[in-house]
Amino acid sequence: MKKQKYNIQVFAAGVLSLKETPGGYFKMKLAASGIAKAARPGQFISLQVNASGMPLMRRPMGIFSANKGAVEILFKAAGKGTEMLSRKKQGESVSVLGPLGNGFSVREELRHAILVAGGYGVSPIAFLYEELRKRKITTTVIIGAKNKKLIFKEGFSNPIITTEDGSEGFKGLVTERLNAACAGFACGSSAVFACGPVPMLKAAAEVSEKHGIECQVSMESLMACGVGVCLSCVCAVKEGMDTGYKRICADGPVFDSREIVWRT
Amino acid sequence: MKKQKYNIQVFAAGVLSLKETPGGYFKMKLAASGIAKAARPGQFISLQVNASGMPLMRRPMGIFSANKGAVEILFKAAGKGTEMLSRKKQGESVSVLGPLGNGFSVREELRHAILVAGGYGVSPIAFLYEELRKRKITTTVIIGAKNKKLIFKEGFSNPIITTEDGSEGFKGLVTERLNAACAGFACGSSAVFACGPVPMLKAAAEVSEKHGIECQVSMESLMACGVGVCLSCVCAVKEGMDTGYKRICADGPVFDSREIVWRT
Amino acid sequence: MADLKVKIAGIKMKNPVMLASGTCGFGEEFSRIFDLNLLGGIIVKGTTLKPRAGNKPPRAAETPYGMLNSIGLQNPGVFAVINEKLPFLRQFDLPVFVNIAGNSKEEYAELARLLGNAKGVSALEVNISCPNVKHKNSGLFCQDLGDVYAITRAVKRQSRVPVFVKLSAEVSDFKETVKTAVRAGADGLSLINTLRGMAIDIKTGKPKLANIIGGLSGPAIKPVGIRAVYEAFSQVKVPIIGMGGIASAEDALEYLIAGASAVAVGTASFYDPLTPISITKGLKKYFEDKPSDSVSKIRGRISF
Amino acid sequence: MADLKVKIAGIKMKNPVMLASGTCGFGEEFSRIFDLNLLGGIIVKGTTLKPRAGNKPPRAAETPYGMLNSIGLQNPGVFAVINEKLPFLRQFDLPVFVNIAGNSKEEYAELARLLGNAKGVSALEVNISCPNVKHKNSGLFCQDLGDVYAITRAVKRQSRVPVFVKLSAEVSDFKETVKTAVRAGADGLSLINTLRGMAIDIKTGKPKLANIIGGLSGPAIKPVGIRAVYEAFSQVKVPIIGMGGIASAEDALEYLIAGASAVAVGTASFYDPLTPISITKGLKKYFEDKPSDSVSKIRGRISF
Ligand SMILES: Cc1cc2nc3c(=O)[nH]c(=O)nc-3n(C[C@H](O)[C@H](O)[C@H](O)COP(=O)(O)OP(=O)(O)OC[C@H]3O[C@@H](n4cnc5c(N)ncnc54)[C@H](O)[C@@H]3O)c2cc1C
Ligand SMILES: Cc1cc2nc3c(=O)[nH]c(=O)nc-3n(C[C@H](O)[C@H](O)[C@H](O)COP(=O)(O)OP(=O)(O)OC[C@H]3O[C@@H](n4cnc5c(N)ncnc54)[C@H](O)[C@@H]3O)c2cc1C
Ligand SMILES: Cc1cc2nc3c(=O)[nH]c(=O)nc-3n(C[C@H](O)[C@H](O)[C@H](O)COP(=O)(O)O)c2cc1C
Ligand SMILES: Cc1cc2nc3c(=O)[nH]c(=O)nc-3n(C[C@H](O)[C@H](O)[C@H](O)COP(=O)(O)O)c2cc1C
Ligand code: FES
Ligand code: FES
Repeated sequence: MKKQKYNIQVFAAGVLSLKETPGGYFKMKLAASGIAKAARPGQFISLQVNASGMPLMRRPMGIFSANKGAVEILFKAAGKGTEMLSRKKQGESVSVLGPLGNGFSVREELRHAILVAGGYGVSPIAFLYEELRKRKITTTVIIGAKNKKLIFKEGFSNPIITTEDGSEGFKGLVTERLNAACAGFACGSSAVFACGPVPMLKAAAEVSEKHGIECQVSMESLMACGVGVCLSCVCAVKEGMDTGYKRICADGPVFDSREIVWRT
Repeated sequence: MKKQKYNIQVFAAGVLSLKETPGGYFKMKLAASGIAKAARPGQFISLQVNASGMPLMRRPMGIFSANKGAVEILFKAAGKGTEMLSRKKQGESVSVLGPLGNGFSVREELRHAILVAGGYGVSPIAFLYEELRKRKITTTVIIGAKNKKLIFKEGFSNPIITTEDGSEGFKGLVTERLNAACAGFACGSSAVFACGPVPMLKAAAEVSEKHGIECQVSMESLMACGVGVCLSCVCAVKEGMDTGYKRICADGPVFDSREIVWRT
Repeated sequence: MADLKVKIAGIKMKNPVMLASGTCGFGEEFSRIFDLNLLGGIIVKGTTLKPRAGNKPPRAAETPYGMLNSIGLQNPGVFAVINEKLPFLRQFDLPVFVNIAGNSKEEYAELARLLGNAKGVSALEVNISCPNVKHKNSGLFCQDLGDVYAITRAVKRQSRVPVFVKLSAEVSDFKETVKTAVRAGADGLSLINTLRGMAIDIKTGKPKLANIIGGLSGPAIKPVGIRAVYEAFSQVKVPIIGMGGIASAEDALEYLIAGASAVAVGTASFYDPLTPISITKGLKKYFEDKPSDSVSKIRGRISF
Repeated sequence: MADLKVKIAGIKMKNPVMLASGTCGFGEEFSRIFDLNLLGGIIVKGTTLKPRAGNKPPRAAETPYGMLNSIGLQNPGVFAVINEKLPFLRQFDLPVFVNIAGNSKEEYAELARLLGNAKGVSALEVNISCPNVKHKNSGLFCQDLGDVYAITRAVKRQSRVPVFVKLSAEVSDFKETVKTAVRAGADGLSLINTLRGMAIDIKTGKPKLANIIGGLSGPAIKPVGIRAVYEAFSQVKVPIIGMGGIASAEDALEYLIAGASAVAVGTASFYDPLTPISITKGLKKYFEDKPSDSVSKIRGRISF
């Protein structure tokens, strides 16, 4: 019998700290040494917000940092589940499942990375940014938001900010800035890494493809299992001549943008 | 159109205090002035233990005291609902419905009352005891339990204690003590008031009936609504020649023992 | 002020929020908690020809986000309802639907004759989906298309007031069941009744209900109710009273969008008797923000 | 040490705790979380003749203590299952049940011929109760007694291994459905599949599932599953795999007492993948305290 490798863990993780951050997020630090050791940028964990089973499903959260036995997440109190999560207290515990998903893949030849983040997409992008810095890969970071209040830029040096209302940085969407960045770095040793709302990902894909730059997008969906067994989280992908479906939780969340069939 | 009287309230009541007591109970004090004013001994309130709806049903609790704007209950952490209730904190609030039920009826002619309490039945009996004292009606109080540890006797002066293992007071069930008390007070101006497990109520009924003393028993059942609309909490009663059902929540919980059809 | 008025089968209601049968008695108890005049309507407890004692207790059990009941149609019988219960309800400005249950087509017809012409009755709700009484093959009448047709027709013939047929979702061909009821003359549908379920106390090994099997209700069954209303709305034009797990204005809106003309609150009234009032408030707020919209306009308005 | 061994339709299992079809893929993913050898058995994802892409997303929605899914039987097809999936599972000491779904009797028969004789298959589970695929009258095969008989018989004729027929509780005559399956040769039953349900996002007015209607599963439906197992046990003697909302050893015991010979965990594995392991632990503990008792002895042992 083959020796199995149990590389997805599920356990009650202690809440080490929980703080509000700029941009209107909550940053939660969890004691999770196994996950912290194994986690790669672009991977995520899935949290049970309430032991009583209401809500029923776990909530997936990108990994913001993984250091010294702890994993951090950054989240918005968007609905009832994340609301409950935001009221946890230090010392309480939360059941965590992870690390999940494939994560970004950073080619050996990569020299410059253009990172595009929208909304809480900034969380996995921040983890990737740290990783790239360690590997001495230069970066251009573009962060987009509706307005100044929703911007989280902690830890990035000189990010390019775009806001829809112009209250900070450039006015407009990330597209134009990305276009400029791509024009400057259009070669085989650069790549775009994008995480954020689908319209942003789609725009990032289009711009990158136009410039012939590789683009990795981190997709999202409601997830019932998070580990690949339920097939509820799929997105449409090109499979040869056909359209097929891949699981965002297990085959993704990060995909090569050219693989995705964008729904209008 | 008839002027309606809204005499059952439902509202979020603040938890004023929550303490553990002898006997292994929790005593919770709730800010509920409307209920405190209206409540009669033997009535109960029904509490929503968790706003998330799990568990779904309210939990009925006898009223232990009703004074100066506050209502107290005395409860065992018996299952998941009462367990959750026991973890409430001062300052939190609990949705309360009440006052519910008929309560004990104390006849004008009553001179001596024999009070029989088993388990958390001691809670409404304590309220009745206070009321009787105010009305200068003398009492014999008999409290039964499995053992010493489960005895709650706070507030009663000279109660008769019986324990099944003899660890406090008389060894055995309440029956024998009740029999003695009834023998001493068998007349039209005495009555027995009993609250506790069904076998105890049944025994109290038999002893009282044997001595020709009125006996009021406080019944219990799982209650879905607590106000009389769902018909889930019924007990079998003698109706003329037939057996019918009465609602413990609305027609009771207190019944004349002679009305009850005891199930074996 | 948003206007929540609706008219179903010719019956005018102040708002679409009703109380479901068997979960509000005959209105007396809730009249001690809130003003019944605030309701859109009330559907009273299942009424039979003779008084019924109902099933043995225990009659209810808590289940995951739901409950089982096996009341067994305890009610004082049609004459007591007419003489004692309806006069009380006539004090209110409130459409009264009387839920009727029989053991045969003839009993349903007789109930319809008596109640469908009684003072203070706005409509009949024909309960052919009660899991708590034994019918011929221990099933539900609504599980047999022939019975659906025959009973609906018999009731319709006798009743002066509109007839709503109450169905269960536990049938092999739900769309056909719905069409059969309407073909037989139903003026409206009430969807859904409880699902048959059971729970066992593993400590004692005993069923939690003395009757063994009971009806499952509460939030747990909402998706089944929404589906039933949606499917019925796709088949027939009559008004539908949606019910099953409604506990909030959002739930009520979900039913209306699925195709309900009005909604009824059941189990949620047990844990919060003010549920119907807060739903009405919530609906008011919802429509205040959308002055050109209304309860009847959003009926069945699903975007695909 | 309490012994949890069971034998159903001749298949020996270490314990009665299985994984339900469609909620564990073909075992690969969970093998990264726990040792599959700890399971009583695994029922793999519904397998069709040709590969199926499945339904459009969104395919799942959260409901009150339950969930809806409309996966639509996405699977790589029978040949990939035989060539790629079964070899993986053969590494474990684990009975493998293959769930099969077809569009016609002939397809079921062909699947049974291919899988019912394939290496590493312990039994077939015949899914005639999937709410996520369109059958002739957009209903479920199990809603037609003729189909129940014909498909079961066709599968049975082709399969070398025992055949479990998987039914839904959404039928007009459940007892008759059960008896029909057994009369046609079913060696066992799997009860229950999901209930058809629906949810609407009231903000957008859109159904939460692209497929509009999906299957309801999770704790919410447990009482319906318990009832179905109880009713089936009262009618037929074949083993029953009970499922629907099982999340704890207590739930598993409730199913066993109702009449199940084994149980399968579905939705609960999503929010806690270790559920089957903790259920087995819980059962061990339960039977340790009762050495003379066993899983097979408590089957159907209801006290009335
Ligand atoms: C791989 C992945 C990584 C994610 N990382 C982060 C993160 O780092 N920070 C963060 O704040 N959020 C993240 N999310 C989104 C987060 O999971 C959802 O916001 C959360 O589940 C909403 O739960 P709720 O109970 O608060 O909202 P609900 O009340 O359930 O719904 C609020 C809104 O969120 C949507 N939603 C519900 N469940 C999910 C879900 N599982 N996935 C996506 N959307 C959902 C609903 O459709 C609705 O529009 C991530 C999602 C995925 C799939
Ligand atoms: C009129 C009335 C007055 C009561 N007064 C008190 C009191 O003053 N103090 C006190 O501690 N308890 C009192 N009870 C009992 C109390 O309501 C139950 O112990 C409580 O509901 C159990 O809830 P749980 O979630 O903790 O238990 P569960 O986990 O639900 O069950 C534990 C046990 O309690 C039983 N039970 C569950 N619900 C009820 C219910 N509604 N009524 C009775 N038994 C139930 C179950 O059958 C089970 O055996 C009273 C009950 C009634 C009907
Ligand atoms: C305790 C109880 C009693 C009921 N009695 C009846 C009845 O007499 N007649 C009837 O048609 N439906 C009856 N029902 C079903 C409800 O009217 C309603 O259809 C069902 O409970 C679903 O709604 P809910 O989930 O909001 O409770 C009863 C339900 C409950 C919970
Ligand atoms: C996401 C999902 C996919 C499912 N796929 C299948 C399937 O392919 N074949 C099948 O027979 N049942 C399928 N089912 C039904 C389950 O096997 C099970 O019968 C049902 O979910 C009830 O159990 P539960 O409440 O424990 O989930 C699926 C259920 C879910 C939730
Ligand atoms: S969430 Fe289950 S497969 Fe992705
Ligand atoms: S609990 Fe509903 S009638 Fe008593």
